[in-house]
Amino acid sequence: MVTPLPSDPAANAAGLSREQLEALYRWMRLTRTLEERLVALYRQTKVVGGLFRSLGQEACAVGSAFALERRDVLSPLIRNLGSMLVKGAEPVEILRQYMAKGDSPTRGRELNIHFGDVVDRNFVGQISHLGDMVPVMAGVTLTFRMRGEDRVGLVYVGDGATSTGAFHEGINFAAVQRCPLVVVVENNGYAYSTPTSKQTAAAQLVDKAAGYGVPGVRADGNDVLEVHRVTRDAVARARSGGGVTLLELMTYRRKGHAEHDNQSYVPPGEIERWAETNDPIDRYIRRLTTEFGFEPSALAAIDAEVGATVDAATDIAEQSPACDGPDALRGVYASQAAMPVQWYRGEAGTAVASHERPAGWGTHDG
Amino acid sequence: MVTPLPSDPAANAAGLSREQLEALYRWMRLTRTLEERLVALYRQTKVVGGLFRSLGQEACAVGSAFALERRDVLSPLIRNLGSMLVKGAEPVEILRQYMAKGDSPTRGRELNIHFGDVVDRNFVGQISHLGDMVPVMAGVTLTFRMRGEDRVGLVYVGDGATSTGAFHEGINFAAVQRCPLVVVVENNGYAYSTPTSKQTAAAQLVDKAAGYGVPGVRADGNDVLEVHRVTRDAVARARSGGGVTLLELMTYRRKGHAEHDNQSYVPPGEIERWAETNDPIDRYIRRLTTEFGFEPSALAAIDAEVGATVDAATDIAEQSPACDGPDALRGVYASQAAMPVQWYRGEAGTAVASHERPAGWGTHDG
Amino acid sequence: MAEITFVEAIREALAEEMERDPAVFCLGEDIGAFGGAFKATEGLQARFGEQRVIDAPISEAGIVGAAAGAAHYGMRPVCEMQFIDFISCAYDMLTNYVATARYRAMLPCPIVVRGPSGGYVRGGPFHSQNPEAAFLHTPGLKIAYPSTAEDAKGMLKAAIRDDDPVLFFEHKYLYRRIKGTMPAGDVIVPLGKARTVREGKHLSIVTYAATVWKALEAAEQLEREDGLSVEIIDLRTLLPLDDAAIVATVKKTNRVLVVHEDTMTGGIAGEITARINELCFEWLDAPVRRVTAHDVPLPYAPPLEDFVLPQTSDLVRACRWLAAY
Amino acid sequence: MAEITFVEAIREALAEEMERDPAVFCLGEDIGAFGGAFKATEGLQARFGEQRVIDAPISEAGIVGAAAGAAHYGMRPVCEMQFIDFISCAYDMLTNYVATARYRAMLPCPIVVRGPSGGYVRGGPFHSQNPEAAFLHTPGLKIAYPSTAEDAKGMLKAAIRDDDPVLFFEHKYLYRRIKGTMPAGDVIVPLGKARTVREGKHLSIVTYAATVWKALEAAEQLEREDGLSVEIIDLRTLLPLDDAAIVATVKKTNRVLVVHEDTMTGGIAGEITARINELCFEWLDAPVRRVTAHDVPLPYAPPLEDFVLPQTSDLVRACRWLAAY
Ligand SMILES: Cc1ncc(C[n+]2csc(CCOP(=O)(O)OP(=O)(O)O)c2C)c(N)n1
Ligand SMILES: Cc1ncc(C[n+]2csc(CCOP(=O)(O)OP(=O)(O)O)c2C)c(N)n1
Ligand SMILES: [Mg+2]
Ligand SMILES: [Mg+2]
Repeated sequence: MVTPLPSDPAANAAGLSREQLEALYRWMRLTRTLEERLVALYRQTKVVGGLFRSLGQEACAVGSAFALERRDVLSPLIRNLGSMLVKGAEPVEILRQYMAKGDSPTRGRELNIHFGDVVDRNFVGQISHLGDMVPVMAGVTLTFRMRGEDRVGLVYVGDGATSTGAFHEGINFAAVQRCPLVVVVENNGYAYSTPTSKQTAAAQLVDKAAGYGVPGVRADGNDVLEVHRVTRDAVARARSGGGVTLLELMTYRRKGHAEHDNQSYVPPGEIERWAETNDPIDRYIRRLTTEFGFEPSALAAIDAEVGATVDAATDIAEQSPACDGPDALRGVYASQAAMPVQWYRGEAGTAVASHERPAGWGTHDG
Repeated sequence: MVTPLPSDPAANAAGLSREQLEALYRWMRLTRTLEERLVALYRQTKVVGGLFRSLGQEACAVGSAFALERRDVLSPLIRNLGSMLVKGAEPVEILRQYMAKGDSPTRGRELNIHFGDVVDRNFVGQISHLGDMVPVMAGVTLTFRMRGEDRVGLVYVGDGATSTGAFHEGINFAAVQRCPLVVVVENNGYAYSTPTSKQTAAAQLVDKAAGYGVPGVRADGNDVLEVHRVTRDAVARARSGGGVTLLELMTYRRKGHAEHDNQSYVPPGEIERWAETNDPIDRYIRRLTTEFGFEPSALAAIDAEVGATVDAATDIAEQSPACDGPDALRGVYASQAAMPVQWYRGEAGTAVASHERPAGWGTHDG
Repeated sequence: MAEITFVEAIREALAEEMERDPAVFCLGEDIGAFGGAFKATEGLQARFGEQRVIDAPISEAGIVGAAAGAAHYGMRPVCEMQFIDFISCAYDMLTNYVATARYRAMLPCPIVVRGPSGGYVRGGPFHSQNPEAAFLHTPGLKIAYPSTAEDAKGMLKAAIRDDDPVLFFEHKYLYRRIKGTMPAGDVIVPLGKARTVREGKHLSIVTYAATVWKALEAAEQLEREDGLSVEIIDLRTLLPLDDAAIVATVKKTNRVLVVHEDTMTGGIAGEITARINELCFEWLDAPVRRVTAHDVPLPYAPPLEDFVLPQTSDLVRACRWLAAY
Repeated sequence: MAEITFVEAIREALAEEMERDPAVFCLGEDIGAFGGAFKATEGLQARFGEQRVIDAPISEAGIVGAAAGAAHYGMRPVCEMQFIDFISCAYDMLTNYVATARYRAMLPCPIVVRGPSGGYVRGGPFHSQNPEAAFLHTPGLKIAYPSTAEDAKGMLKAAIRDDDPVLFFEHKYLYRRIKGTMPAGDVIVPLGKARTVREGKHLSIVTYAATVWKALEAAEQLEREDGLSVEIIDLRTLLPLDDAAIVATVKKTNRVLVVHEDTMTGGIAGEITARINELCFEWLDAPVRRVTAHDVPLPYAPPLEDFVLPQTSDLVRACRWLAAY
């Protein structure tokens, strides 16, 4: 049998230890297995709202987030479930969130993977409005620069989101302020039904870098080691005061925009081609077993372990309580325990009785 | 004496006839003389609101607008008074507008040169919010493309306005749709007090072109013939279906952002240097007299003529009536002659009397 | 004539107007071959071509600005916001450029900005919004918010032909739940006119959009259980408001409940209450009361959304309160 | 203590808060060496450095978004809009990202967005706006709009220390016209509390910002000419509204005029009228009436602006109407 590599990073081409190489595989596998579990729950109508997949894009999220330290801040989008796992999000949190449980990270306020943790694990809860996270991350990283903290930020945008004004204002602001920020454009070929060619006339999205005066790098988004390498370099540049880098990761969205989307707009054969010849996990397995001397059995063991993790998390999440209506009125303002409940809730009689009137009411000529 | 050039365009380096060369001079001179007149009126407090100058930038506005046909559409900003003159705006309109007269183009609704004419002369009334005119002009030119009309559009943005989301969304939209639009970035070194280096980290604003997949050209904005040449080429490209071109015209704002601004933030000597060595009118006079055989006397005659025009326009504008208050309620909606006047205007007594009450009012127990 | 759904009524209006007037065209995200997130434009690109049904980049300000420019030069653009929540990205363009165009520069700007709005669908805070209040205080705009399939079609046709910019909100909860039979021929439902949904004599509910249907449920229950006769006014157009219709119902029943799905503070009910106060104060036998969403961003989990949004039972309780006052 | 102007009071508040708390910093266009279009931040960059007084590119959404991100990580950013009219470019960021941050994701977002607002200065439609109504219906935001130099300073300090996002509007007509004597020491004027400007018994004017001063002129004239005693309430904070103060004055005088400079339809007066109606309807001896700007974009020519905006004479006539009712 092939002798396992030593844990010395220098010891292999990727500059990663065996544990790190293994971790990258585990995160990608966990991402895919967890999303497949979500599909099952979705079919059982246990998922509330839409379901978004990153099938075939796992390497972008995992490889890039893996280049961050725990203190660094990540801003994920709907296709970046894998990056959140790498940053410490628990499968059970994601399952509870998708099932709108009362103990989900947002207590049922927000959908799918719209949640974060800026206290410990450092990833920011996204909003739906595309592009808005870029200025926000400019501000997060401006803070680190101002306070002289050795921390960087990474924000994802899709090919479609590069068309938004918010993306433009945010990356320009960060570039001028030399914020320690990595902007990852995850180019998966489509924005909902719109191909990238209708989103921009640019030959490649990385061509935008020069216009912001930042270095731009385009990489194969389905090669997790390549993704990790270019992100690691960009993170190092940011950490050393080099400011913003724009990365364009080339990948492909194999599922619809959301689970309901039948992808009627996709040219025949395109999806199948990517699935057969360019699946990031298949490609990584080949490299692990050929270049890095991993035993297929070792990977199979990880798959089993991941499956067990997801099973366990699902059991727990399914037990979670539903949300409690009145909790909806809590947490709008820091200063206020809860919003007052509307006047007509409760008994009409009491409401009438409790309505204030002048002493002389009834005789009083209003 | 030097024999005058024939009117044959081919006959000189600029590819312009003597009449055209003369016209360029006249427009620049008229721009400067008119603005100087406005300064005089401003000092006499006859101008209502701020006064914006284009001193030292006249070549950008005049040279670029001169490349348009009457049917083409121009979108000027506050520094582009000269371009509006070229497109047919009358000095008296500008004077009335600045003096908030009742017969000004906007009937006193808008300030300075915020007015337009989309029926005949084809320039669009700008709003203050920077960047917004770019999407608007994308739509104007999209229309021409859709209807197969042989018309193009030209929109100006300042160096500062390139930071706005609206600029980004507008030029990207126009580029993808291959709209016949020329986007002119007039880089005068400052956005109010902010130098271009704090507006963008890009080496040059024209570097943004590649990010939108459009050709970009940078030119000397104080050489009116150079400005005209690059704009003419961009207009030709647009007219022949080549889509958007991004032009960056390098110039310098010699006056403050507005008349009140003392330019304390400008490095000593900078303004003087530009005034002495790089005034667009001085430079053009040199070329006209040396390269194109114009007599100084011929130019002096134009100056006198321009002075007389501005004097006459000022006399007329000063006679113009002030605005009439109630007219303010007209023209918000197409369907409505005027907004109703507020209830309390007019006599209190009548207002009370005219207030409707139930028949039994007074006894009625409300 | 066969019944069609609310969203089909929207599609019919678009198709008929594009057929009638070559200046009408559609602009939005994923509205072309895909037919839009809710299929409102399905089939239109195949029928009218890529030039008249344009897939735009993700740029709401760009889309609305481009529509304005086209409108200045004789076109009649209809913009789709994929969800109306994203109209906030075009807020500057709509309130500053579009709404003022005619007034400040005599620029014609006949555009329609339409899209799916509203909650009761577990859409969460960014796919459930009711933005009408944000635009109510912008002179120059018109705001339409129909509750029936017939009105959806007739009012959208009116909006497209209107010479002023119109925001046209389509409640996504109604898209497939509500059906209607379209009148034959080219029928317009004029903007600015409210509709009496139900005659009544004891009290009035003034509302619009999805809550019109909750008002109907409440009215029927109150008729059955309390013998109360409730009148329901569907405002249909929110800017301009139909003061005459509001005043008429107040003078008739002397008790008014204003209902909307949007949050209370700063919601449109405030404006309506003020107008009632100004125009027919002396006819009021009880204070004008409001039933609305609670003042929180709309949460997504079913128990939370149900708690925050006005329900039929809330209308019933509020009406009993008014009747007992 | 010497008197200082309204804008100097703003500057003092910024300087004192930056002095007190290193997490406070300013972000905006031309606010650095130049000190801002109205000199509100003059001298601050020289004193606190380029890191804490940052000249931003022209990107209001970028500025507000960056402030939010900084606030998540412990900073207390104060954003300047060069004119408050440009806050519309950050409308999406404010209403969708900032306002919901705490609720949807437990994200602290203590930012202040401040800037010169309001008319009476010949600024035209894009340099005179009053945007409060556009944000009133956004749960999660607070809105402050002071009328005196003392309140400007004390409330801005309160806003900067507030754990929620605060929109802070500074009326540019008051910047140099209004002076005040600042109390010694670190004095906070809490948000959410109205101020009784003038006691009265015959009727009440409820208003805020620049029109507080017109109300005072009107009250004095009415006292002189009609012997009317007019009470004036300065709301100071518009979100949350001080219901208790509003109700108290209604119960005292039974006649209320709500006044604001913003346009009428969809303006804040509607919400106030609705609340009065709900909370103390039976105390009203006359309908609540509104004096506001006419519903048009604010024109720039003096005769037009004067006609559109509420003037002291309008308040006088409206008060006489209410008194005579
Ligand atoms: C400002 C804005 N406009 C529209 C939408 C609706 N929308 C949600 S996802 C999406 C497509 C996004 O495409 P892309 O940025 O390429 O990301 P991907 O889904 O491919 O990962 C659109 C248009 C939105 N969320 N925000
Ligand atoms: C969206 C927006 N933000 C802020 C302003 C205020 N403002 C008016 S002009 C100006 C500077 C513009 O600089 P630039 O674009 O370079 O044009 P220039 O004045 O140099 O011609 C600023 C910040 C504005 N008009 N619009
Ligand atoms: Mg994509
Ligand atoms: Mg400039």
